[in-house]
Amino acid sequence: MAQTKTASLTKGAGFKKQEDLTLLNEVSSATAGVSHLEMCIQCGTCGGSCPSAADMDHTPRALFAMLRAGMRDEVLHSNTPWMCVSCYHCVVRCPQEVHIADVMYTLKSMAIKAHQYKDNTAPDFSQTFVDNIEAFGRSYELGLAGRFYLQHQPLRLPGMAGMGWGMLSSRRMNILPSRIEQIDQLKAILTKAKTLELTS
Amino acid sequence: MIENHKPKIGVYVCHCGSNIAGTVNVDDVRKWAQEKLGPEGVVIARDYKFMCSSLGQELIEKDIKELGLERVVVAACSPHLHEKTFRTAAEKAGLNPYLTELVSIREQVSWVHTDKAIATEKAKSLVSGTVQRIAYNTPLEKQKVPINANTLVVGGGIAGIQAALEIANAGFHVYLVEREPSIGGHMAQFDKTFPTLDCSACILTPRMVEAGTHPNITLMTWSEVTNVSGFVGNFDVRILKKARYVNEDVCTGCGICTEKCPKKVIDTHYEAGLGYRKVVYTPFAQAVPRFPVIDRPNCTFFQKGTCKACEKFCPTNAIDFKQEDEFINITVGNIILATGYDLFDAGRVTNYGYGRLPNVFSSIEFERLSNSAGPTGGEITLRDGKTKPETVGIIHCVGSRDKNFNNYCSSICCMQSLKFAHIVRERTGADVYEFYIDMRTPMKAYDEFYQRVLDEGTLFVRGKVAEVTNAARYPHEKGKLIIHVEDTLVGKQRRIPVDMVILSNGMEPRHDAKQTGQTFGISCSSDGWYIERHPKLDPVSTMTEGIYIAGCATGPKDIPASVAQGAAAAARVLDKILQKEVEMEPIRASVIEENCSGCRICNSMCPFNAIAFIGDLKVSRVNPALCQGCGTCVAACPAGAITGTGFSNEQIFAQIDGLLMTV
Amino acid sequence: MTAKPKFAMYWAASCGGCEIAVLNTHEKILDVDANFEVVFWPVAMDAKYKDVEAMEDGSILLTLWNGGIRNNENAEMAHLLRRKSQILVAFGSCACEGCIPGLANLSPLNEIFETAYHTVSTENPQNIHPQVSYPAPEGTLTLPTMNPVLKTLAQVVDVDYFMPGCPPESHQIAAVIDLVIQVVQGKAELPPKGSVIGCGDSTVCDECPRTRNVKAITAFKRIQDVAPLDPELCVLEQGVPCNGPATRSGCNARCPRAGAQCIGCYGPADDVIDYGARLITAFASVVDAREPAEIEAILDGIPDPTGQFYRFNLADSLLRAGKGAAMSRPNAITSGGKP
Amino acid sequence: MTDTFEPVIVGFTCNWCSYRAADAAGTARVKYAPNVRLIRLMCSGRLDPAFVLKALAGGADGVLISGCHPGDCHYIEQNYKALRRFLLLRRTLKGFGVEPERVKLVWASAAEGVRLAHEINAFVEEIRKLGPLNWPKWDNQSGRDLPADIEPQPIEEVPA
Amino acid sequence: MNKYIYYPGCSMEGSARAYAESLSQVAKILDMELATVRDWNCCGATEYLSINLIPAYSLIARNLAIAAGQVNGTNELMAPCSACYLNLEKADYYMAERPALGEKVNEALAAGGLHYKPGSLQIRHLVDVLVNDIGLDVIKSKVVRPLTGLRIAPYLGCMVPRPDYQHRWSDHEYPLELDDLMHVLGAEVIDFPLKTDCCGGHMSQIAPETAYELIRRLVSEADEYQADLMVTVCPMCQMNLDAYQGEANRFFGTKYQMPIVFFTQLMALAFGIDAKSAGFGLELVSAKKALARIGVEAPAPEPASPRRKPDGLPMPPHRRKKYASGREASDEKIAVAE
Repeated sequence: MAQTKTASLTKGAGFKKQEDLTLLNEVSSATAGVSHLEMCIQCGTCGGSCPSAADMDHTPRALFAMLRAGMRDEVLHSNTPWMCVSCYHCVVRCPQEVHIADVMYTLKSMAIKAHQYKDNTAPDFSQTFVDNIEAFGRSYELGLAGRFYLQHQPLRLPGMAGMGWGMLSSRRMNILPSRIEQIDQLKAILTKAKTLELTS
Repeated sequence: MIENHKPKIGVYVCHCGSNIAGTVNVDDVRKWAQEKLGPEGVVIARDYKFMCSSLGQELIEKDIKELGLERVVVAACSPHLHEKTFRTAAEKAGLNPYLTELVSIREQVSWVHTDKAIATEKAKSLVSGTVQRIAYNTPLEKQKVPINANTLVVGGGIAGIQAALEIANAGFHVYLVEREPSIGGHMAQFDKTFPTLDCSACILTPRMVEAGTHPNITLMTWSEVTNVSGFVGNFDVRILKKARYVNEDVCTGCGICTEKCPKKVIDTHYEAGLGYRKVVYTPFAQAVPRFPVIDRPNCTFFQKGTCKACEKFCPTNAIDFKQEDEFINITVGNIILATGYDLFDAGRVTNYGYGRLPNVFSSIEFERLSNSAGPTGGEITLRDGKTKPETVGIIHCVGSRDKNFNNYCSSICCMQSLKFAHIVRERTGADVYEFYIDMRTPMKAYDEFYQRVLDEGTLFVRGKVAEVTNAARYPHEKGKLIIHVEDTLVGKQRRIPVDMVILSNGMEPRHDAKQTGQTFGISCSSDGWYIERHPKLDPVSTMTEGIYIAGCATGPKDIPASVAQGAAAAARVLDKILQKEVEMEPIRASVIEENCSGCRICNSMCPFNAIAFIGDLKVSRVNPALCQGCGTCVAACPAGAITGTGFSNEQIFAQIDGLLMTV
Repeated sequence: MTAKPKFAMYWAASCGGCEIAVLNTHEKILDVDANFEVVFWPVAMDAKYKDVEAMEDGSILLTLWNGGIRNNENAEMAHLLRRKSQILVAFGSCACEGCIPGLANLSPLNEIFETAYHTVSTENPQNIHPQVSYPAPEGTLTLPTMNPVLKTLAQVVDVDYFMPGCPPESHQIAAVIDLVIQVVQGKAELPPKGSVIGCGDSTVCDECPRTRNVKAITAFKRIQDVAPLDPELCVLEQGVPCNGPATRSGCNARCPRAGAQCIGCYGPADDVIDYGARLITAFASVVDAREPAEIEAILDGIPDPTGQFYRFNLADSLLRAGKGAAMSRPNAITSGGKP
Repeated sequence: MTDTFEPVIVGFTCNWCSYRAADAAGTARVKYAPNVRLIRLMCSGRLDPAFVLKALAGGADGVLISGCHPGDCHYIEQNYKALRRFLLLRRTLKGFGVEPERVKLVWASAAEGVRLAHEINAFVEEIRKLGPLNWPKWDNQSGRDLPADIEPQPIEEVPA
Repeated sequence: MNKYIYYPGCSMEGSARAYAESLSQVAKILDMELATVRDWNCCGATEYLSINLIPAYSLIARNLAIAAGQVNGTNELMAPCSACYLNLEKADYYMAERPALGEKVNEALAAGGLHYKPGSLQIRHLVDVLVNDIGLDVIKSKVVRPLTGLRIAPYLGCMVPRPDYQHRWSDHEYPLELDDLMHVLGAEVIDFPLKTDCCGGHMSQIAPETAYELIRRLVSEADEYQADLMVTVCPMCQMNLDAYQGEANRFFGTKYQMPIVFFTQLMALAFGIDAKSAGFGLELVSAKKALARIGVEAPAPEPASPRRKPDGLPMPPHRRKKYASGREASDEKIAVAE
C-alpha cells in the first residue's frame, strides 16, 4: 500500500492532477438500486461491522472518503471490495442506507475493466465461475475447483484432497456438469446484456 | 356579475432585490400584464425593488387613491408571508382588504426554477390567474369573537410548569393537566443537569411546589384531555380524571398507605424499570401533588377482593376503592401543549443487545443508577447490583441520526453522554470510552464541559459503534462486553472490551403524539414532532389559532430551551388574552336557500357541526359562527346552492382560465 | 284583428318524444292553434324548407326546437330558424344538453358507423355503408354529413330560452304556452334572455316527498337489487344512485314518486357549469369509508360512472365528448366501409 | 421551444399543508419542474371535480391535487372527502377515455417541501409520458379548434 | 396444500444434496407442493455481480421471468439457498427501485423472448415459509421423535435476514425464527450470539485465511456453548463450516469437531424419517455422535445458559419482535415423548 501511494505521488496523481470529482457519481450511478453513496457521513459503522476488515487495506468508510476525494487509482487498487463477504451487516446498520455491498460489486467490476486489481485470485475465481455459468447455465463445482486451484492455489490441493474426495465420494460434487436445456436462450440474453450499461 | 363593468385592477410586481428579479424578468411580466391583461381590467402595472417596503406600499396606496383602483394584485412572495402587509396597506387607502391578493412568484417561481424564460412565463400565468380571479373577489368584513381568559396547559414537565407559572403570575387562570400522578416530567428522573451539574431535583422541585400551590393554577394530575372542540377564544375541553382511589380532599400525603402496602412491582416508569415501587404509590418523594395513586391492575384488592391494607392503616380514611373515572368539562381561550417526548427504545437497535445483554444500560437507566434516590442509592454498578465497572463504554446517537430509526439529531445526547462520562469517572474511577460520530456542543458553556471531560481522561473514539457482543474472540475478552467499532480517525477496526455499556438513546415524539395532535387539531411533521407555525419566527405557535406548543413536543431540546419555550408560549397566550377579542377570517360558507332542495348531502360534510337541517323549510343552513371556511360543503352541494366567500366557484374558475390563458 | 303570431316547431337529433309531450298537453294544444299561426312543424303538417327560407327574417315569433345538432342538415336548419325566429327555445333535453344522442360523443364517428352497420346486431348482408352522395341513374343522391360530435343547440346558434326535460313535462309546456300567450296579449313580460323556463329553481329533492336524513352510504346498488325499496325513504339513502339532488326541479319528482331513482333528465340547476361534476362530488362525499380500498369497493357499485353522471348532459358538459370523439377528424366517417 | 413535450399542469393545494409545503420547497430552494401552476384553496375538501374538468378542458394536460396527510387535515377530516371525490372522478374520466393518471392526489405536510417537489417532478414525467391531452377548445377562442363540422366532400366509392 | 414455485439452485444438486433430500421429505409431510422453475439457471452467486452488472441481473431475471410465467395459484417463489434467495429478491427489488436497471434487464431478456415485471413474484426463503406460512404449531404437530437432549446452535447466516428488502424477518441482527423452529422440534436451543454472522462466503476460495478465521469464530463459539451440532439454512454456510472445518483446524492448530447439518435434516428426523433418508452421512464432520444422543434414554435437558440470578437490578424487557406473519412463537415447551 505504502508503495502504491508513493508511486502515485511521484507520478503526481495526488496533488498535481485536478481532483477527479466525477468518480463518486460514476460509482453511484453504476450501482444497482439507488446507492445513496453520496449520503455517507463517515461514521464508520461499516468498518466496525465488517467481519473481514482486518484483512482490508482500507475500511469501507475510508474507501468512500477516497471516492469523494477522487482517488481513482488508489480505490481501484484497493483489496477492500475483494475482501467483502457480502454479509450485509454494514448495509442494514448503515444509518444513511448506503447500499455498501452493491457499491463493492461496482468497484470490483470497475477494477476488472480497468485491470487495476492488485491480486488476480478473486477476479479469476469470479471469472471462472461465470465462464461455467455461461457455458452450462449452472455452476460446475468440480470444474471450478480444478481450474481455479491448479492456477492459483496449487499448494492447497494436497491438503484439500481428503475433503475433495469426501465431497466426490458422497456425491456432493458431481463429476460432470449439469446443463440447462435452453442454453442458447441464456446465451442470447447474456450477449445482449453485455452490450448494456447502467449509467443514468 | 361583471358583464358591464370590469373592476380596475392594479398589478405590482416585486423584484425582492434579486430574489425574484434574478430568475424572473420582472420588467417583462409587468409589460405583459399591462398589455395583455388590459382587457381583463388591468389599468396599471408597476414593478418595484421591494414592494413590501414602505415606499412600495405607498406606491399602491397612491394608485388606489389616484387611479381609483378597485382591486390590487401583488406578485411577490408567499401570501403566508406578506398578504397581511399588502391588505393592510390597501385598507389604509380605503380598499377592502379582501380585494387585494398576493401571487407567489418567489417561493413558487424564482426560488424553485432556474431557466429565466420559463420562470418568466410561469410568473405571467400565475399573475394572469389571480387577475382573472380577483375580478370576482368581494369585500368581506372580519368577525370578532371574545376570548375566554382561562388557559389550558397540557403536560406538567418543566416546559408546561414554566408556561403555567408565567400565565398564573400574570393574574390569569390556568388548568395544568398531567397524565402521570405527579408533575415534574423527565427532569424529575435525572440526577444532574449538564453542563453545570446542578442537582436536577434541587432546581425543579421548587417550581413544582409553586405550580402545585398557586392560587391561579388548577392542577389536574392523573388526567388526560380526551376531546377539544371550538376555536380560538372558546375551546370546550373534556378532561378524563382517572380514579386515584384516594380521596384528595382528606389525604394528607403521609405515606403510611405506601409503607403498609404489601406488594411491590417493577417501576417501569419513574425508575425506568430498574427499581421497584409499591402498588399504592407516589412516583417519587417530592411528587406534586403529594396524593398517592393505586395502580389498579396490580392491586391485590382489585385482583382478588382482599387485602385493603392501605385502607386499614390510612389515618384519614382517604382510600376509596369505589372511586370512578370522571369527566370534567372546561372552557378556555387558549391551549399550550407541552407534552414532551418519549425516550427512544434502545432495544430496537438489536446489535447493541439492550434487553439481551444485562450490562447494556439505557440513558435513563443510568440516570436512575447514578441518582442518590435511585435503586442503588447512587452506586454505579453492573446489573448484578454489586460489581463496580472498571471499563465503561458510552455510545452516542442510539436511534438518532440513523435512517433505520430516527433521521434527526436528538441534540442532547452528546452533552448527556459527557455528563455520564464525568459521573462514571468521578464515582468509580473506571476507564470511560465515548463513541461518537460528531461532537455537538454548541450552547453556552457546553464545549467547555467537553474539554473538562477530555481533561478528566475520557477516551474518545470517533466511530459509530457497529455491535456490542458477548461473543469473546480472544481470552482477554471473556466475560466482557465487546464493542465493535471502526476508529475512523485511525482507519482501523477495533474491539474494545468493557464491563458496562451505556446507550445514549435519543428522543422520540410521544407514541401517541399523532392522536393528541388530532385531538387538538394540529399536525406532526414526518418525524412525528408537532409543526410550528414558522420554524424560526413563530416557533411556539401552530397553524391552529389559539393552540401553542412548547418544549420537546416540537423536537428534541435541552432544559434551558424548553423553559424558554414555555415562557414564550405563555407570552403569546397573554398577548391574546389581553386583546380580549380575536378577529376571525371571514372565509365562510352560506346556503342560498331558494336553491337548496334539502337533500342533506352537505349535512355530513361539516366536522364542526356548522350545518343544520331546518326540517320545516326543508333547507340546510350554515351557522357562520361555527363555520371554519374549509369549503368542503361548497364543493359537495349537488345543486350548487352553497357558496363560499373568498374561494367562490366563480373565483376559482376564473383563476383556472387565467392560469391557462398563456397555453 | 291583426294576424296571429307565427309558431314553428322543429326536430333535429331527437326521438320525437318532445313532440308527443306537446300533444300531451291535450286541449291546451287548441290554445296554440287559437293564438298562433303554425307555419312550420314537420311532424304535424307538411312544409318545405324552401317555404321557410322564403319567409322574412324574424317573422316567426316562437320556434320550439328539439333535438341536438348531429349533422350538417341540423346545423343548417338551426341557422335558418334562428334567422327567421324572434324567440328560439331549446326545447327538451336534446336541444338543451344533448341528451341520449349526446352519449354518442363518447365514441368517434367511425366506431359509431362500424357499430351501426357492421356488427352482429345489424343484418347487413350486402355490407352497405352509407355515403353522403351516390350517383344513381336518376341523378346524384345525397345524405346529410355527420358531424364528429353532437352539439347542443346553443353551441351552434344563439338561443333565447331553455326548456329542459326528456321530455319536458306537459304541465310545464302548458304553463309556458300560457305565459307566451299572455306576453302576446301584453299581460306578462318575458323572462330575461337565456333563462331556463318551464322548471323549478331548485333540484328534484325539493319536490320529492321522501324523508331524508344525514347520508352515509356504505354500498351503491342497482335498483332491482334493492327489494323492496322503502317507499318513504330517500332513494339515495337506500344505496341507489339517484340523480335527484343535482337535477333541476320541475318534474314534480316524477320518478322518485313512482319508486324509481331520478336519472337526471332535467339537467343541472342554475349556475352549475358541469352537471356530472355535481353528482361525482355529491355521491363521493357521502361514501362512508376512509381507506382507499374500501372507498373503491363502494364505488364499484357505480359500474358506469360516466353514463350515470352524464346520461343527459354529456354534450353540454365541460369535456363535451370522450377523448376518441374529441380528437377525431372529419374523414373518420369513411373509414367504416369494407369491400 | 424544445423537442420534449412540456406538459401544462394545474395544481390545487390546501392552505395549511400542501401550499406551505410549496412555500417550504421555495424557502429551501428545492428545484422542481416548472410545469405546475398552483391554485390555493383553503382545504383539499374544497376541490370541486368541476375544477379539474375545467382545467383539463381549458388546456391542462394534468391536474395535481394536494392536501394534508390523512388524519392531519386542518379541518379534521376533509381530505378524506377529497380522496373520495378524487377516486370517483378518476373513474369518470376513464369513461371519457381520458387517462385517469392525468389526475393525481398527493398528500404533503407543511414540512414536506422536498417531497412535494419530488412528487411534482414525478408527475410531470408521468404526464410527459402520456403526451399532450390536447383537448379541443370547443368555443373556438384559441388553441386547437374543435373538430370542424363537416362540409360535404368527395367520398370514395364503396360498392354496395 | 401450500403451493410454491421452487428455485432449487445449483448446490441442491451437488454439495447440498442432504438439504435437497431432507427438504423433499419435510415438504411431503407438511403437505407443501413445490413446482420447480422450469429450466432454471444458476443465480450467479456472488460472483457474476462483480464482473458485469447487467448480465448478472439478466442471469437472475431469466429465472424470475420463467417463474412469473409459471404463476398458477401462487406467486410465491421459494428458494432454500440463502445466496439464491438474496439474488432473486435483490433483482426483483432493484429492478423496481431503479427503473433504469429494470429497463436494461428487460432489454436483455427480450433477446431471449422473456420479460419480467418487478413485483410480480413474492420471493421467500424456506425458513420464512415454514415459520410464517406453515406455522410452528403445524410443524410441532408433526413431531413424532422430539430431539430432546440435542444441544443445537442455530445458525442463520447473513443473506437470509439481511438486507431483507421486504421486511420478512423479525430482525436483521438477532432473528429468532430458526431458534423457535428448532425449539418446537424438542431440541435444546442455545442462545447462539453469532447466529447471523458470516461463514466466510467465497473467501474460502479466494482468501482462505480470512475464511478460516470466520469459520473458527463460529465453530469455537458453538463449541464454547457445548453445542452438539450446528444447523444451517444455506448450502454455502454448510459447505464452508463443514468442508473447511478441517483446514481451519489445521491452520489454527485446533481440534474442533462440530457437525454442521441442514435444519431440514433435523426436521425430517423429528418427523420420524430415518437418518439416511434425512441426508445424514453426507456431512464431512460426522454427526453420528450427536445423533446418538437422541432418544428416550437421552439425558434430561439442561438449560442452554445458566439462569440469571434473581437478585441485582431487573433487566429491561427483551421485547421480541413479531414475525412477518404477525404470529408469535409459542413459548410452551414441547412435550417429552413418553
